[in-house]
Amino acid sequence: MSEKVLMKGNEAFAEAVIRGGVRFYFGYPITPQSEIPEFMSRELPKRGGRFLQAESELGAINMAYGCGAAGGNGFISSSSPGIALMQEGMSFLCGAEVPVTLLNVSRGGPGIGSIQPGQADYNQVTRGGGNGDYRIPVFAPASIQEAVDILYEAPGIADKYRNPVMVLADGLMGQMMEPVVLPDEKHAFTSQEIATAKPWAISGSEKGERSVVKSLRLQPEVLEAHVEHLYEKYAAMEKDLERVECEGLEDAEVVFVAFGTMARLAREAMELLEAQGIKAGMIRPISLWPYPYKAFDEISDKTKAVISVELSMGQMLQDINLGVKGRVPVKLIHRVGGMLPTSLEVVEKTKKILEEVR
Amino acid sequence: MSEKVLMKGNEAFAEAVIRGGVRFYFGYPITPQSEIPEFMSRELPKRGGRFLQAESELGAINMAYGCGAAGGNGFISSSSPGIALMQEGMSFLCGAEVPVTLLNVSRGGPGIGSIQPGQADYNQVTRGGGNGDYRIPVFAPASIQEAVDILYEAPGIADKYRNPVMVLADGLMGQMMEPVVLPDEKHAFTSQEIATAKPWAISGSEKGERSVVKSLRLQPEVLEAHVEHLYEKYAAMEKDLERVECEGLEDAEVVFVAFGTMARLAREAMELLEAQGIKAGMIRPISLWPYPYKAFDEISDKTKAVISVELSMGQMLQDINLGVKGRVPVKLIHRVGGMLPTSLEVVEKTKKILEEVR
Amino acid sequence: MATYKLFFAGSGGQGVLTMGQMLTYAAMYADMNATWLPSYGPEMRGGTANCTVVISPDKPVSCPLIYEADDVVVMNLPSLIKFESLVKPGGNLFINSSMIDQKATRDDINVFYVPANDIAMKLGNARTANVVMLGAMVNAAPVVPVQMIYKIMEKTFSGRKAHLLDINKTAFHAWEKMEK
Amino acid sequence: MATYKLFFAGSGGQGVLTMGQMLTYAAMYADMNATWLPSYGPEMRGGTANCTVVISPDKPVSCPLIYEADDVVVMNLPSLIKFESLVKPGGNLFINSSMIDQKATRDDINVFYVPANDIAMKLGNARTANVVMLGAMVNAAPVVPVQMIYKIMEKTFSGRKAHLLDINKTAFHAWEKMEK
Amino acid sequence: MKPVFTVTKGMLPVSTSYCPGCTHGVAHRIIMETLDEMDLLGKTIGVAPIGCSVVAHQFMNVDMCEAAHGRAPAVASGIRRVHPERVVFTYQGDGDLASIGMGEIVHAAARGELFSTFFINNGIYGMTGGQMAPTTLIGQRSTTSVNGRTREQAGMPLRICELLATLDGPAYIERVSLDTPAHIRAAKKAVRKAFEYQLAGKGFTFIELLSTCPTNWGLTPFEAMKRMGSEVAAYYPLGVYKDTGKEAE
Amino acid sequence: MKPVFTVTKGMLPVSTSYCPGCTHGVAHRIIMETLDEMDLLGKTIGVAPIGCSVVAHQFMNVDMCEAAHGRAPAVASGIRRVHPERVVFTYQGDGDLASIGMGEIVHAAARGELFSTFFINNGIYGMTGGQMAPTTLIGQRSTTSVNGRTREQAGMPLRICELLATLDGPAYIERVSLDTPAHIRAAKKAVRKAFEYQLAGKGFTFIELLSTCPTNWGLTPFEAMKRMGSEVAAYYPLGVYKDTGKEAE
Amino acid sequence: MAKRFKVVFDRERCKGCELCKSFCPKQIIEMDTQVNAKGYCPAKITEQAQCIGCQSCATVCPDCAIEIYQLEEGEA
Amino acid sequence: MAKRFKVVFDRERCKGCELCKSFCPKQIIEMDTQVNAKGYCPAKITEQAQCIGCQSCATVCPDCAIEIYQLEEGEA
Ligand SMILES: Cc1ncc(C[n+]2csc(CCOP(=O)(O)OP(=O)(O)O)c2C)c(N)n1
Ligand SMILES: Cc1ncc(C[n+]2csc(CCOP(=O)(O)OP(=O)(O)O)c2C)c(N)n1
Ligand code: SF4
Ligand code: SF4
Ligand code: SF4
Ligand code: SF4
Repeated sequence: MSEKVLMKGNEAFAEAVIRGGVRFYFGYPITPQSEIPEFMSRELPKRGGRFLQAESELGAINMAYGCGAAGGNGFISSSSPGIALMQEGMSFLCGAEVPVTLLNVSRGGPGIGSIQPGQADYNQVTRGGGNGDYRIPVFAPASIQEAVDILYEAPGIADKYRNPVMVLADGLMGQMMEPVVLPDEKHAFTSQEIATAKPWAISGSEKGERSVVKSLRLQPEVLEAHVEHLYEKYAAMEKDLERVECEGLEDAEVVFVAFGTMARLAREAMELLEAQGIKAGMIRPISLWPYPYKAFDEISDKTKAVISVELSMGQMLQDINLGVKGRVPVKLIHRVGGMLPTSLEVVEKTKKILEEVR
Repeated sequence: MSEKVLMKGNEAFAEAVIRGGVRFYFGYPITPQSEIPEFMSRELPKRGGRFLQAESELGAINMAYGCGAAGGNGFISSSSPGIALMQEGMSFLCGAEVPVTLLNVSRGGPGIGSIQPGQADYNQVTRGGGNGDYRIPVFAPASIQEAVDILYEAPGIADKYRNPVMVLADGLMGQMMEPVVLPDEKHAFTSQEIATAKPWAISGSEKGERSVVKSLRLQPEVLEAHVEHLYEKYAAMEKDLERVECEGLEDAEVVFVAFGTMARLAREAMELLEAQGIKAGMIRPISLWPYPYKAFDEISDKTKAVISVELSMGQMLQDINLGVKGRVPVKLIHRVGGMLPTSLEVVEKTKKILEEVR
Repeated sequence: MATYKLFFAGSGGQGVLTMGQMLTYAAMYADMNATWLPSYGPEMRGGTANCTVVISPDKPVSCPLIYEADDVVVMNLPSLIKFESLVKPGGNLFINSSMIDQKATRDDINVFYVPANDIAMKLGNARTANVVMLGAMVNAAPVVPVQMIYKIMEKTFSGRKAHLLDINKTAFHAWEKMEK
Repeated sequence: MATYKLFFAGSGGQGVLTMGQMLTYAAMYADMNATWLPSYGPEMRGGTANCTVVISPDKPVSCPLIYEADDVVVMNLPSLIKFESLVKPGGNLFINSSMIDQKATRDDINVFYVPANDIAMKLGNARTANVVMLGAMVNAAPVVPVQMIYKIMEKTFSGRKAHLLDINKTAFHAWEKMEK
Repeated sequence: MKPVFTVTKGMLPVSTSYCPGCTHGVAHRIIMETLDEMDLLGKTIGVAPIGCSVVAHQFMNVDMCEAAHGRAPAVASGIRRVHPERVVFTYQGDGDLASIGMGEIVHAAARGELFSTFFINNGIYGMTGGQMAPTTLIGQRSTTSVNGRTREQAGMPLRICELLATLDGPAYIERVSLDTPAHIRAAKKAVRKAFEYQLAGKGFTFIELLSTCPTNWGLTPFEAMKRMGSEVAAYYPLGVYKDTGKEAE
Repeated sequence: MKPVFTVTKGMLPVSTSYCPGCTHGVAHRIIMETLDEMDLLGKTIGVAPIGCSVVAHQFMNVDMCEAAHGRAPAVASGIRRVHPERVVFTYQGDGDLASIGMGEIVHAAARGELFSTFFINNGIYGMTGGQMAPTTLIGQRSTTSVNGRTREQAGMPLRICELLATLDGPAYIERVSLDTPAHIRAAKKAVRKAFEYQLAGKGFTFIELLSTCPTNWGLTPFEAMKRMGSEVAAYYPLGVYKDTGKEAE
Repeated sequence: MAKRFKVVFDRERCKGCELCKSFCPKQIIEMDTQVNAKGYCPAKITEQAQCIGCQSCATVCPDCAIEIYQLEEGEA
Repeated sequence: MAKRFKVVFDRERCKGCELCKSFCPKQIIEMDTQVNAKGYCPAKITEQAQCIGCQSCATVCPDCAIEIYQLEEGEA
């Protein structure tokens, strides 16, 4: 079962959520993740599930809402502009407390931008463009194995909190191949089992009490209480779901902060710097919300600069600054538009930054 | 001309953008701003403009994109979930550098939420849910007069930077009546004048060079350069468009931060506290992006707490913390779901907070 | 003169929002700052209607939302029950006694019982009950000059509606002229 | 053994991506860590194709993106021009001399001219040029055990494709067996 | 005493939020009566739209959810995937279905999704206060067409049954009216047939119910009924637009 | 030497990004030839979609903009408001128009918007690599229907001309094919008629051009042409679906 | 003997829309002058005996405010 | 005398799709064996004189790679 296989990111992602319990896929083609709907269209029917190509991303998120409201474990994958079209839906799912697993294999923007990899959806996924007070946990794995493990877990998290869960991968991760160990397939509820497993779901199964799934609450007192209830859940998520990997913070002269593929680039830059006698550390947020602010307390007095390495114009800087709270200068090394820095470029720019702050 | 009139917020907003040069309205009905399309459907045809009720908010933002690309001054109004549906469009407009004036008369969320007033679209309007690196200036007036003045100016700002500009009002502002002085009507370009006034626009007017409006840039180098170009504009906006009103920061024991109607509530709370011997100050961000971070440097040593007064679960706290940088405790006084605090409630909660931090 | 806060409550169709608007116009004509704020709800029809007016003679109105009012006008029973507590100590409560049988329960406020609908009926125009009430209120608490109320009446009741001007002026003064 | 970085470039249809994948599989079978990364573009058809393989025997691959490569394989002229500089000093450059007339310009690297298409043609299967090239590369730079290359070949060429196994194995060893 | 007309247990014993005389109530009742009579109340999942009937789940005694504005057909498609054995329906207004939700309804119909849609066409946006809908008649006043809708400004009103009837997915499409007791009884028959076809797996079923909005039409409930029977039905002819059951016979 | 067929100045002198044999190039050319012949190149504003032809503005020598996926009709409606005197057209693929953009095209058509839409129906998502489109034929393989589309899984393919012809807004709707020189000439006539109707203010005009995607059909360009003329045209009959000019005569 | 019916109105559910009244072929439905708790004047039947049991009122009632029973012999 | 035509191919614009060749009623279009800069084998005409000027090739060419001229008397 735990055989190691070499898989393309997108296909590994798809296989992982199926093993994690997902049986329903809704999506609309978009590069660089189209292998996912393609995989799902072949695999799900064989595995007792259903694949539905939506007429649009709006269709997809609302199909997933219906699926989730009915007690199914749904999955949606898309890429940046497609995710933008789902913002109303995400707010709706949160308000109505409907679980779904989402994957954004992000690309360049703004607008139609390009199909090259990017990380400029940071604001989009961590702050969202839906209306009202809501939160969606976001995980940004850095390897295919990590992505597989998180996607395997995600449907369970979504169910536990009755909330959407998002995984953010960049286009590189989707196209890359790495050996992965696939976990055992979890049991997925049948439509019969749903009535008992998820009594809140609209299953039309005469289970005594009628179920209603909704986000509207016209009385202010009621809506206020509901939002407070949601925020109790979010507080629990903040406690349970925060994930971060820290390395060499004790004596680092410079600390990189990076997620996804850029964390791996930064990791190589650390090695190169070390070889040149410069100690570098790293904070790798795995959960972007909840953001691991506390990790920044570990930064030592020796650190002269904290550097965000990003494929965006610095969208993560706000969170880094919230973590650093002005104690150390926060800098940015970035490329955008689908351009990718090399680890060497990061090393050179880091050295320049260190000269500036020294 | 400068006669004072008593107007309902929504109608004053509509009149102000017309006087500011807008001749094209695109929108889809939604409470609590439906008086705006209603007003526009009556007024624009009389004033040489065109009113088009869109089939949806997606239709509206894309009509406005076409209008702006063609050189027209377009205007869209909507409310929270409607704005969520426009996120892809906003990213597209920014990427393609197309001007438009937007108004969000915000309501309760998440999801369909309620139609009561709210300020929980802070993340939505300041961080957006569109993909990629882009920015939209956002102004949050606190009185109808201020809203009128900003909306009058907004089409010009949008044109100057070739970027969307957003005004955020809460439902209270839309329904409220206050005396306002309406400014003189600006000249609006005719379709003939556009070819010379906006040579970049697609006007089909044989003006020598062909125009192309687009957001796609498939070559990474080209897209990177384009994004850098956009960020030069954003840097200029950060310099030019930041607006804030500060009061009594020198010797304030507590500083309120609030925008829109909540700033007026906080202002009354200041007076009430003063009467009880507690000096309160206020930072009122008028532009939410660019956010007036520097104003927070004016906070004095005497200040024991900075308090955000918001109709959300504290969405502005992130920006306040970025301004305060850990120097003073930052607290929150809020109501949500359409519940409104009173100034007395703010006073009571402030006193409690002051006891805690003392 | 300090900020003056007023609150009008009743059911849809009783002209409650209009009362507040007339007062706001009058305040504006008198060069005062003023804000009118309705409560709005999902139900377009029936239900309750109420509005707040804040008048500030010399500086801009700070807050359009109130936690207590100098004057409260209630046009029906549910409004009395809900909003009696809003009157600040020493403030005025105007009760439409044509529609409300109950009495106020507080004794730290001034209470006026105005049979607004009955008066209006007697004047021959049932729809002026709100103006009768407004007149009673302004008479007891002269927050805006009567001339300015006239001015907004003259603007409102002009053209096709000009014939309504006199009856409204009469209604406005009906309570003050009534033997009590 | 340290991290090993390889780069394969050519045009679509030359089997460039497959070369990289076979190597990655072989590395995995040999219990090494490995990453295969293609460049992808908007144009589905024609154009260039290239991929990066990073192999790390004992610890996870840190970075799938490279700034220099130990070995570079170029299957056509544009790739030679574009990627010669990617070879790190002392590294290897494998040139498909069947398609590329030009010579390498650098002298701080080892250059191998492999007439991959010609050899494949001679073997009777033009489509094995990429395997010929891969064989040449692994022969010169034995980054993965040959047995593991066999293993992936056996998996790939099974069932309906089983008849292709032998020719591919032959192709893999063709260069090393060739008189140079 | 023999009951000849009693309130179905499909309608919860609460007062609706609809205006006096609004036929949303009639539409609700006949759908729920039908499910009750077919003994399907416990097996049914309904989807409420955004519009005055956003709160339909407060009145209809079945499992229900809300859908974002216009998206009920997508939501129902999602529900259907999870519960292939249940009865699923959507209830949508004309702003919801014919304006913002056009893409979703056309595609669900084209896919032949196995659910029933009840389309309440009252020719106006009720909940938001009487703006023009895609189905507002030419000449009809609304708050965004104060002098009456014109063809030049907004095009001709959309006839949805006719549009959907061009697709292969729907099994049954009929337009009915709620303007008289006789028409209401006919409407109920259509509702029943829709559910029967759904149970038989024939395909997508669609009933358009001409409905009133006395509040925003500015008419009394009875005047509204009369307008609906004359002016409205003249532009929106009642009848069966598609019936694969018939075709097959 | 007398030129009998020369390259229109409506096409910019660059190589297109389309695959060899893809009829996007033919569609581009006949539209631009027509505008050139009508002397409208300088007065025209075009809207490109998202799809392989997202870059149409790199090849068509008129003022142009891109539209977000599916939204070209809304964009053109906005442009039209600003420039009532210009010629406006959209160019859209079948994923763009018939899937994500269904709401926008139906509403623009229903409003009778005064622009012309050229709908390139190649029955597949070209740019993203051959996924099923709403117009993919039953039995046709695509990357999301590897064993061929089935009615059960995805419904029947959408016939857009037939759908839009039920509306009052369009003045002229025709389906043409680019499979043979004769059909291409006929297609060009239809394109011309669309622009003529637009200039005459008659209403919305819509030309569906059956087109090939040899790359994702897995056929040579010529095989693709043949399939289009037989299998594809059998399901999508060529012809005029609406012509108010004719009706009026 | 002709069938006899009893029409029962739910005063509190009725919104006084008058549709039952307008559609009653026998014109035996009237509106009460006393408002109900929600402020509406509810419908009531004036001459029960004249009811022919056509169910028009109950069929058009949007508020489930009407139930109809057939009286057995001897019942009133 | 029969009309004579000259068909001119733009080697660089041609993508070698062979449509012109397939649709030429006289079968006088062939593909070159030399690739152009983009790597395609472009079309060329083999027997110019046989061209009947039907324009089928230019009409189906998706790449604007064909122009056709009618030769005046004496031209070649
Ligand atoms: C995304 C979004 N846009 C707009 C609205 C505002 N809105 C609420 S209901 C409605 C339309 C109601 O009309 P209809 O569907 O005809 O139903 P009715 O109220 O007439 O029954 C609109 C536009 C919304 N809630 N969400
Ligand atoms: C919002 C959004 N969703 C999805 C995509 C991905 N996408 C790009 S083109 C395309 C469809 C192309 O198909 P079609 O319209 O038929 O045009 P063709 O490429 O076949 O000419 C899709 C789904 C996108 N760019 N934006
Ligand atoms: S507004 Fe119209 S549709 Fe809505 S409940 Fe009232 S009458 Fe019915
Ligand atoms: S993918 Fe298909 S539609 Fe796109 S350019 Fe190639 S052949 Fe044409
Ligand atoms: S129809 Fe129903 S709600 Fe209307 S008056 Fe009669 S009983 Fe009352
Ligand atoms: S049709 Fe055009 S592109 Fe194709 S081979 Fe002939 S000349 Fe070349």
